[in-house]
Amino acid sequence: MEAVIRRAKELLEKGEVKAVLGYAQGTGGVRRPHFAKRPDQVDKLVLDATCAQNLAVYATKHEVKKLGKVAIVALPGTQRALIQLMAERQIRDGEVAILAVDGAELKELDSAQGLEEHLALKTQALDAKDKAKLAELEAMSTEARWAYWQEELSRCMKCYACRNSCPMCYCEHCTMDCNRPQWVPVASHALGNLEYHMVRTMHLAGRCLECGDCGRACPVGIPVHLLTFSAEETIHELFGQRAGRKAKLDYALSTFKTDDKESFIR
Amino acid sequence: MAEQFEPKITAFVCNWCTYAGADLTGTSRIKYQSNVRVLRVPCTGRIDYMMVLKALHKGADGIIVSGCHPNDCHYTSGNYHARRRWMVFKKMMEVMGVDMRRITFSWVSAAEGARWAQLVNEVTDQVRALGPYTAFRQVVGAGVE
Amino acid sequence: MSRIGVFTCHCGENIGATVDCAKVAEMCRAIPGVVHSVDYKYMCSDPGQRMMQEAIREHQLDGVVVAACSPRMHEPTFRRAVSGAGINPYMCEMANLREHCSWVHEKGEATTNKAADLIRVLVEKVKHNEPLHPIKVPVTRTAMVIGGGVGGIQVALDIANGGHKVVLVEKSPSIGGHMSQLSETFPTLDCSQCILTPRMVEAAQHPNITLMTYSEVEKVDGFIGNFKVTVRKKARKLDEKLCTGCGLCIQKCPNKKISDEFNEGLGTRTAIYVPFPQAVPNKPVIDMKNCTFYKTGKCKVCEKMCPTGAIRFEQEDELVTLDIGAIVLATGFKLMKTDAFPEYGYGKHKDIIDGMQFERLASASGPTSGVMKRPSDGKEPKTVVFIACSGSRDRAKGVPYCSKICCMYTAKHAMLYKHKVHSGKAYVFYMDIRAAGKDYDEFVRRAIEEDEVKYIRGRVSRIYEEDGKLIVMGADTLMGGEPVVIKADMVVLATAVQSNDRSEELAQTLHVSYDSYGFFAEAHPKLRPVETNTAGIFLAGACQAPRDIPETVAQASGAAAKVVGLFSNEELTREPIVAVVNRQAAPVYSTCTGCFLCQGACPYQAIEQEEIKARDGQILMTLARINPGLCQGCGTCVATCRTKAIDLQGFSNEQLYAELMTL
Amino acid sequence: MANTFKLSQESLGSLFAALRKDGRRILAPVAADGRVDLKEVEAPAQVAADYIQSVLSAKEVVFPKVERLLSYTTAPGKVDLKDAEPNAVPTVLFGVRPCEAKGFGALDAVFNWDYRDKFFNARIEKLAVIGVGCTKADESCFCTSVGGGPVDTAGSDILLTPIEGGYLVEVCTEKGAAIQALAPDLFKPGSGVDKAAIAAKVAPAFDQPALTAKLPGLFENGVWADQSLRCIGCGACAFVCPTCVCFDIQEEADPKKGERLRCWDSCGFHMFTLHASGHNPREVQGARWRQRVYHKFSYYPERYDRLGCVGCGKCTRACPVDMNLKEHLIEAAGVTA
Repeated sequence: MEAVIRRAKELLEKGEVKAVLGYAQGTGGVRRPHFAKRPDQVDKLVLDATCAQNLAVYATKHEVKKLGKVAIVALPGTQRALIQLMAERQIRDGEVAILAVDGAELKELDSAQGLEEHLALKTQALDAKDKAKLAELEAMSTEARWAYWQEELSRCMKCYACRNSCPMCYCEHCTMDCNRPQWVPVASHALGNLEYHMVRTMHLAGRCLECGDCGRACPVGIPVHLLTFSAEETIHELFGQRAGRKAKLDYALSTFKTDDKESFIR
Repeated sequence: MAEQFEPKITAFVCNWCTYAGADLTGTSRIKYQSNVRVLRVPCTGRIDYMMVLKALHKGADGIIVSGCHPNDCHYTSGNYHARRRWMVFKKMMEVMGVDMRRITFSWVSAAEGARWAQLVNEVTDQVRALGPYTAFRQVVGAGVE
Repeated sequence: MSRIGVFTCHCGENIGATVDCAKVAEMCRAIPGVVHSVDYKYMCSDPGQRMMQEAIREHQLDGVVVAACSPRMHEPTFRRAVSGAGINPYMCEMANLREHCSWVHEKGEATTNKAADLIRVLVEKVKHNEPLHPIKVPVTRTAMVIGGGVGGIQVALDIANGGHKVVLVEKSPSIGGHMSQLSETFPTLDCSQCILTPRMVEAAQHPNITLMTYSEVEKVDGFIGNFKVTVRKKARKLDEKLCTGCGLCIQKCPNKKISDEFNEGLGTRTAIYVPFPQAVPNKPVIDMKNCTFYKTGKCKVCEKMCPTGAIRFEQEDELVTLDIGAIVLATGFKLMKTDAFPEYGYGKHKDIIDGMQFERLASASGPTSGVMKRPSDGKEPKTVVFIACSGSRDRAKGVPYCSKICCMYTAKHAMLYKHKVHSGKAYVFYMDIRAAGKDYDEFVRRAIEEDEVKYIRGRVSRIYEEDGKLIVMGADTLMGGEPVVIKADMVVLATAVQSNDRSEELAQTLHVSYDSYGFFAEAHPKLRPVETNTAGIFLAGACQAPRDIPETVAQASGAAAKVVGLFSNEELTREPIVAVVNRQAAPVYSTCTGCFLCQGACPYQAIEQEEIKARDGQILMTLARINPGLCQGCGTCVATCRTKAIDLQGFSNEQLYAELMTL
Repeated sequence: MANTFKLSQESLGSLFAALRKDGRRILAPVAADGRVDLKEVEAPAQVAADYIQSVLSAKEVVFPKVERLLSYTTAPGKVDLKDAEPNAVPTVLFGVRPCEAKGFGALDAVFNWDYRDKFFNARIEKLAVIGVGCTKADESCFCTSVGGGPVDTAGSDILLTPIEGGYLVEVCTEKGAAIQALAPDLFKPGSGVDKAAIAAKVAPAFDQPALTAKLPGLFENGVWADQSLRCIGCGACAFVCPTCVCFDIQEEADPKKGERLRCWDSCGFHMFTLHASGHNPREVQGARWRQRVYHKFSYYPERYDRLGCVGCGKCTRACPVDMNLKEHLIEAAGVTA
């Protein structure tokens, strides 16, 4: 924590970055993203177990890009997002300074290569609670799963908090906003919600960093992260690939192997 | 006697293998049930999963997605890409609780006229036995005041 | 509002007997946007087509659905017909009432309804059709052939004789390739050099052929008809124009003990050298790694000796960029080395050699002038064991495929040996004899029957040295696996044919696919064997898979025919069924995010980067662009694109959505 | 017209029964899965006892997230158009907070401004609000800064204020009186309760009239861009807001039929003001955030002579990145133009 603050101050004082993006104390004890643009704004930075948001979501924002080089306090999910964004050419190698935080360890990285090497040392596992919930869903009958998601999604109002909180949902014109043709209905009715979440899942399959921010962002508590987690795990099981690991694009759905194994195609 | 339920089957097929195979079914005068409506695309690689979702939206009780056997793609690898996409799509649909007995993926080559007829008949019979896909149909129109 | 005409064909009884065509025509009149709907006995007949054309004019139709047979049958016919009446051919779609309806269903209301459904779907599609125009791509009528072996030479000559310019690029100092190393060739036993050398000279002298030896392809941009190829001309350290090829420099070079690549390490050469006497061009190169001057800064004997002052120690590699319309890959193969065989001593026994080394031993121009001498002590080998399938068809060696040429050349080797050492004994260990080819099996029979080569069906498990002999431990599977031990003087391994060094790298440079063994992949294994899936790049010879000379030459002529065909027009015309990335007015530009996830999905490397620049030249964004010259229209990228930035003409999102909404 | 009574906790059940007997559904805050949502209830026991705010506002009752305006079918040569009739169910909204109750007024201002919206009016006419005053508040609340209060009666047909063993009842409107008339015996005379003592303490945070007065001068101020730097541009704030009223009209059709739908929309979305030309007058999130604040605190007062914010703090609680409206308004109020 102290190390992060010290370094953040230094970076700002030396003018190496225009802002440091980290976490600060928010309303009622929650943690919020915090942009420190001046050394005196650094003191607000907080780093503890309640910090969770994936800050990489800001790396592609026009408003943030305009600031110039930004240093980002990067928890593991943010690290994975940043490397994936580089692989998908949304940020340039070296465009952001990365203050990689893993537990008590702080490591400063400024290249995709360095980030890749750093990530190669890390393992990635789903939260036990999410794992259990996925297993529970898997154990349900098809009808029960359908009923479960219909019930959950009935609360969805397409506020797009899940989409906008996701660092990989950087598309300026989301497919939801593409209207020639309007594949997915705009309206937040049952079909619109179902198709939206199906498409969101498919779009993140092979690109989901399993940070869980989409689920955290949902104001009405729909566990939408389970959908993308399941898709990402499927990709890993089937093809051995994982998003957020490689500086060079390694997207499971734009490659193939001639011996990809399935058992359902007749 | 109650009228027999006639399922609505939508098929997405590639131009070079399955469509040509279905042409051969015709040229060979092999009969099959008439429930299926075929949509032709150049390659299975072109088949966006949105198309499958829209077919369900429009009340399809069963869906066939079919193209060239692996290694036979007219475009060399469109079907390989499609296969991966289907593998992930299928899992996503299962997680969502969609009844995947209603969606059949297959490879039918331009030489397999008889196989096309057999496939259509099998799918039609299976889906007829399952009955209308009410679970999905109920979603359409729901949530509007 | 669209003005669509629907023309329902009876196809005689073919449709008419099962589908109530008149009723279908009537049902179609009720579809919004359909202003004209008729049925007719034979729509594809002249009167049928004329009727359609008249209707188009009379009703000012802007779209047509022909409900008849399969579009795979008559789509071109009807598209031509509608364009004859002044509307764009791509405004015509066909509903398949015959193959997909009348021929496969029983007569009845359901079948008639299905026919109407099929038409309805396509009427909605046509409403979203857009006029499309054939894509014209200009063609630079100069070909590049990469690889100057027999395949490359043949391609170059065929194209050049077809009247087009060819640049023949060879990485080594001379053209000729492996064939120039061979002694005699199966199944005729004619001298390899004797048949090849005239071809080499012909290529060198052909007015349409430019030779670029000692050169390598560095970079390839562009697409069919319009490649920009950058070639690195490696420095020969010699002014080729001044050099007369007199050879004085070679004679006087003090550094004579360099292992000779052309002789597969069985002979030596100097630091300034030509690979072999018949080399084309007959101009030496300085081997910088071994040249005394480059090592010590002193010597320059060659420079002093050269009568024309052609030596250029300061010469550097040169990069040349060429405009090329088509490329033929003929980069050949390499043989697996003997050191890949632990069971045969890791290549440490000098008298265990590979097939190419045997060629050099047997060659009149080789290090022994064609006299059979074994490498270790120069003695005549009395017993020679040939082992076929050394490495080939062996998963453990990573080569599950058959190397194809070894059965034949092993028979040839055994035969040549017997011809040179009449009293000698030749044994061949083999797995199967694969001698399919004109006069091939007869050739093998001759080796066995006339030259008394002993063929043993079985594998050799181990070879070791004992008292100056190589003990070959084998088994004869035709004798129930009985052990066979042969004390040999020399062993020749018919090692596996492998893809050439750096073939993957070259494939990546050219954006062509390759298999897991590094062989270049053909566009279609049966129907497009000399094309790659990158339009405008073709294949000849063993760079695609193991091949012998006649096959290589045949494929070379095939590839040349493809190139000449491509060059027969100034422009290339392609069907406009291609993908496009949407473009919009500033500041939106496109829904493309520039993630380039689509790039990997394209089987044709047709997706390029395009920089969107502001007026001041600042790059605003880098977006995807589909090269219409390369795109084949499969649409895989379309389904991959998250923001629907890519669409496929002729099968667009709007069209397919409209079709689906009709169901 | 506030008439004051007392209602015991026990008799609340009877009131529910009476309302249901009268053919009204009762919607009330219900706690489940760590959230409080408005749901239909039958008995007071189902109602969340101790909560500050539900996640969503009650506006959905009168302004559903997706609402059919018309539908049509096509036949050869003709289109059969059908106006949708709102399915307005007599409803009692029980237990909502005074801030939320007040929110209906802000909706009414828009839906009955220059045009009487058939759908909204059909629903609100059949709606009665029984608010329950707040005895607790949190950091996000700022009703007292926007002219409201934890036990404010505005917007409620009946306002209940919790007291020992039951509620202080204020019957505020004729609709409230009608409810009272359904079970008059339950309403016992009562008065003399010090509401202020019971009410949650929500200290005024900023001077709203002063803020409203200075906003026009702050339009180009950098404060909006600064505050919104962490905004991710989702619509959570707008969708949970009791007063956000923006909607989008969508047509869903196939060749045979179609319908026109009214759907919630949000000025926070970048597509909201995107022109067909590609030009976007609110190109950056700062402009969109400013719009949100101005609409509520400048344009609303200017056009409807009331505020477009009730200080409920739902937006703050729903925001994935903790955009705290109160905090931001305090900051804006403190900015020197």
